Amino acid sequence: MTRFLLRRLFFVLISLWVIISATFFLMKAVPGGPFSAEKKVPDEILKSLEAHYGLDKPLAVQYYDYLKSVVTWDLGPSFRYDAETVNQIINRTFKISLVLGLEALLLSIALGLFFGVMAALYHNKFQDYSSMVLAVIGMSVPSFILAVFLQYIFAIKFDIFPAGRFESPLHHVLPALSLAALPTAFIARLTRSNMLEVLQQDYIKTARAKGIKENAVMIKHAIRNAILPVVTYLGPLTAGILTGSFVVENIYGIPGLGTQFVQSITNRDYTVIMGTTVFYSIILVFMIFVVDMLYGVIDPRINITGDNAKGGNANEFQ
Amino acid sequence: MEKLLEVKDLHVSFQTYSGEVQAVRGVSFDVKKGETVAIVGESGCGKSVTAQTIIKLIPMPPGEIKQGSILFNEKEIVTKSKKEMFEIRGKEIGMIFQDPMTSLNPTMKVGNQIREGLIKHQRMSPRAATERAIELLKLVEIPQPEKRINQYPHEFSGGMRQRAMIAIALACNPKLLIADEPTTALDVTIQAQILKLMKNIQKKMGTSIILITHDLGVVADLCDRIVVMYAGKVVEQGTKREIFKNPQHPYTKGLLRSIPRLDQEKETSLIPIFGTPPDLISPPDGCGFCERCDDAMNICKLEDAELHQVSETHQSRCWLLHPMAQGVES
Amino acid sequence: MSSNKVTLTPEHFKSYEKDIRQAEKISRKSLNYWEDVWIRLKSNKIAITAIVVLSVLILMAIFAPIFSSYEYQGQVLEDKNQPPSLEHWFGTDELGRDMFVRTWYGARISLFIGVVAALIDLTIGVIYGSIAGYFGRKVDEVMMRICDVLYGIPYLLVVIMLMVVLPQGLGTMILALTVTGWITMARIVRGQILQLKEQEFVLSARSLGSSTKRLLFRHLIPNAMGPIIVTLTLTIPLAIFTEAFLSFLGLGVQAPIASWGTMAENGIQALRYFPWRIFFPAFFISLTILAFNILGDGLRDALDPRLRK
Amino acid sequence: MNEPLIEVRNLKKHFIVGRKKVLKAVDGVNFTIQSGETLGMVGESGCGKSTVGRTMLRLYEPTSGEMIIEGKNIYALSARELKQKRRDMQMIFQDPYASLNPRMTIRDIIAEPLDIHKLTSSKQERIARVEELLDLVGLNSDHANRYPHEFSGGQRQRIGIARALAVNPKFIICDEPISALDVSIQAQVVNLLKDLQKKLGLTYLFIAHDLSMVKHISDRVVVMYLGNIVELADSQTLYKNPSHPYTKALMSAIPIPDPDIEENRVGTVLSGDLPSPINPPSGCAFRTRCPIATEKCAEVKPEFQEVKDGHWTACHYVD
Repeated sequence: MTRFLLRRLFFVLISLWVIISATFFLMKAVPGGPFSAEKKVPDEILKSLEAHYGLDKPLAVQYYDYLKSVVTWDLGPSFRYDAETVNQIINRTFKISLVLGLEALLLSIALGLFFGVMAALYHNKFQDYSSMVLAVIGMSVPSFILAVFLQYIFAIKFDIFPAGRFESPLHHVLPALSLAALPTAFIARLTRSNMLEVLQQDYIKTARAKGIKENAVMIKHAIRNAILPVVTYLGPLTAGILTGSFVVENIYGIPGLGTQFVQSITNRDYTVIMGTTVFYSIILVFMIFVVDMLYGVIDPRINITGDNAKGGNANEFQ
Repeated sequence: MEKLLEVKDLHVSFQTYSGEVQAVRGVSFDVKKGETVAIVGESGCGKSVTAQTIIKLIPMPPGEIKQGSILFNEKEIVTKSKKEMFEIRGKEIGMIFQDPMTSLNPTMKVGNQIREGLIKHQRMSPRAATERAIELLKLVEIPQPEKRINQYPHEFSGGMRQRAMIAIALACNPKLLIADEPTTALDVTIQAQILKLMKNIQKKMGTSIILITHDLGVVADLCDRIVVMYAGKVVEQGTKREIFKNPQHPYTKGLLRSIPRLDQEKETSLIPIFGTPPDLISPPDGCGFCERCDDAMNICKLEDAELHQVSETHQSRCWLLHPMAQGVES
Repeated sequence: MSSNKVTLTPEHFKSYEKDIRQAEKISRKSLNYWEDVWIRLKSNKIAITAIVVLSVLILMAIFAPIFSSYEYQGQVLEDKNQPPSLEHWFGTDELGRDMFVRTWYGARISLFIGVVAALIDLTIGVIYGSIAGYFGRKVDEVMMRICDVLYGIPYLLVVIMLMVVLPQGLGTMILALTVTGWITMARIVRGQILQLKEQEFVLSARSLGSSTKRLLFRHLIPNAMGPIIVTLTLTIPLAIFTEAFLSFLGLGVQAPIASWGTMAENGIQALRYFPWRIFFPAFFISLTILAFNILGDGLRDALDPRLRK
Repeated sequence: MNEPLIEVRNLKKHFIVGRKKVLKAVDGVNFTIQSGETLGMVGESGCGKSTVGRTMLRLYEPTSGEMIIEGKNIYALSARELKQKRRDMQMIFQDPYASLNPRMTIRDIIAEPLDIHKLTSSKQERIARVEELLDLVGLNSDHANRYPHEFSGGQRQRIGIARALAVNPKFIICDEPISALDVSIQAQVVNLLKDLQKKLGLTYLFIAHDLSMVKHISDRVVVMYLGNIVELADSQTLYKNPSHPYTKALMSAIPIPDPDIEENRVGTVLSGDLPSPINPPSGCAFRTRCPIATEKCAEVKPEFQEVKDGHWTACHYVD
């Protein structure tokens, strides 16, 4: 178990190292450097600026400094706002994004499982068709379009919900819905197809042959086995919600990390872009790691010590 | 002896994309108390469908009981509601399936899978159910049952899983046990273990058993009577000795001739049955075996024969037994 | 059940002559795999609708700009922000450009990006996946670890980084979309090949001494085609979506070129007063993705061997 | 005795599973097959019998050992020589559904060996040869343009046989060719194999888990257990006078379709399951289930020795 954990952790770190390095070298490759973007800056100021940000040192040293700063979690100052460091920006804004993200996450899991199970239980009936029509539409309308339209209809036209900002619970409804739509659709479809597959299995027949009630068959035997694979989707799900928040936060004017990220892109605020990207990657990579672990815990068949529990047929191993 | 189960003129069909498959076309047989009846036939002959229809486990739709009756303890099963079936399944009739690898829920402890039926049907307390589960595992000769009830199916070998399945099926002392090819997926040495176990249990508990199999060898020891099915119909039935020693239907005869026996001299050649069974989407008007039968007559193509009484216990569905078939040049 | 339908005569009890050869005869019409798939797909009305919708979109993207009297970059400032009318079917934008012709011109860009990115993903993915799957063991181990590492990197972030750094343009967009986009395809192909490799027909071909080329192109890849096509139909909408998303962040193709994404981004600013400016691009983005998703689903069902009878 | 056609010497095939775990699927087997003979090979699932077959044809690379056909060691051949040699040895597979490529027509499937080895020079010749082969296995040549899924299990198995015959092999490994077929169809295939053997002078290695069928078709039989051969004898001797306790148990586990014999038979039912080949028991692999095992069996692996003329057993306590 420990060995498997360490092995996985090792790959997680490699993934992170790749993205951190890629971020660094890509930023270095920007033609003209970070200060040449818009205004003309006098040479001596540019020099002192570069010295201030350590840009005059050799690349290898810069890379080393950068890696060190990531490890010590000191992401340096913002290029654009002298008042704040990247750490401060992340601390300030991530709290808001976290709340919104968790809301969307829980909403999509709850709704997705509900619609998925319903669709499977009423396979080829009205409930199935309507859930799946909703799900395909949910998968096809990009979150930013959905966000814009929800805002237009419910805030501008009918004024039911506020159009922007993130204060009272009412402010949370539209952005959370816009963010949750796509993952909800995904989970619903995944759950449905898993349920339909599980319902074909022999052990469901065994359960039925025991004479236990259909509800018990569904809850104790079918749903549990069907939602196991949904757990594996939690990694990509988090990714979807995080990246979705770039635009949704923007549209609703929510002062979260997503908005900050988009702003830093527009401003070409390189340290913030780098810091935020690294931060996002860490969250995501660890989310995938957690999902792996979680799966090992909830599915008794997966023996995460890395031992192969199967014996017998040699052909399986070739 | 009293009849425990009586199946009369059962017809079961399935709706598929290509049309209606008439899987079971008028099957009648009965099972007496304490008796073991084998249903023998090759894949697609309707034997499993017949068995699963008895406890209404076939999915409906696409499955449908077209006509016929299933009397269990003199009560009609065909007309029973879903709710009433919950009181029969597991409690009155237990069932074992073919593949022990897939028949147990992989994410539920074996003990819990056994306890489920006990808690439901016998209103046992969880603790009493645990004790009974241990007892049942002992009954099916699983060593260290106290430890085993807390394990998951993947920690069991194939043979052990099938034992656990038997324990589940027998949990509530059912009057009838339906075993659908219980040893087909197992190795011969394990098959021998399971067959011996079933025989012992039957002696101990007096449960009636319907054993479904394609292997005539399996049947020779365990069963009292044999029902031979072909293309959705019963073509012959009788006591074990009648079927093995005095088969009347050409299919039964062919089957016995086409399987090698360990005790045979090597030179005895096998006589194969030619061709393949008919497609049950458009079953033939006549005898389903007609196209493969060496003794087929013109009538066989036109119309299927009735079951002819060979002896009190022995029936065969073949025109050769018709009085008019005697003495006609072949 | 007791009365016979025919009156029995001795003639009925004469031996029945049959042709053994006849017993082996197969009467059903012979269909190969793809004909079979097509028949099943044809019976799926929704999938056929999706195909029709996609064909119309593609035809319009090709021909509408050619036959329109407006040009996509033609500005008529006095006609700005016009609602849809007979003259301008989809209205005009803030520079008085005709939205109808711009929408179909944008379709060209969006569809082009989607299709090209998906084809590149397909090529890389199939090559990479089949090498990993075919050679297995060490090679597979190393190649899949690389995939794992890359997979751990969030797709959109990579794309955003590249778009930030590289000069904006169609080429950059496609490069950004494909730089890690091929991994899904590679994994699917590899999984298929690993599975097929152990199938007895492949062993049989090997026991006959067939070459690697023959194994791959006669046996492995043709049998993996189903999942490959399904993945392809699901990669195209992802690329279209990502392109729109990037345009929305201001990282899309540069003016005067217009894609649906840049048009939508442009429209948002005017949402409150000129909602049609976002409606048309948004509608067509969603419709295209929807059609591809439905087609993908339909193909998956049609290709699923479990549904075969 | 003349030179055997096939000689397998100390063949081992180990698979590496997981971290540093070795699955000894085949752990040193020796046997020979005479020209024109059928050697049967039985054992329960996981005993390594299929791996023996596949390794013999070099579908799996052997861990060690030799496989000699007509004096040539297959494992020592270059890729080019091997390809040439593959024409002499062919295989018939177990699963009639998986052994034919679903995307190819029957004609292309049967002609594949001809194409690979460039055995036909013209299209007409190719068509004629396929027809001839279909005829040989009793199939209607009108069906050459159809696809495998349109055929029944027995028919597919015959297609597989036709494909194997296309290169005029001397030696065919039949890897459980009838296990997946219905009882009434099995005899069709077995009889066809026997007829072809007579007609074409073929040599078979017939692998199956069904001892009664193996005994029926084979001249001599090899019994395998956990990667080792435990007994080898001609089929009558094996049945009448088995010497290894596993063979005896196997024999008594097989039900005979005759109630009189079956009811009066007192067989030994083996207890327990097959141990894992990843971690096999020390000494004699069978000792954990053997009714007569002693301490010696745990310590010393029994030699595979000739107890009588042509009858070999690996047991310390042969009577």
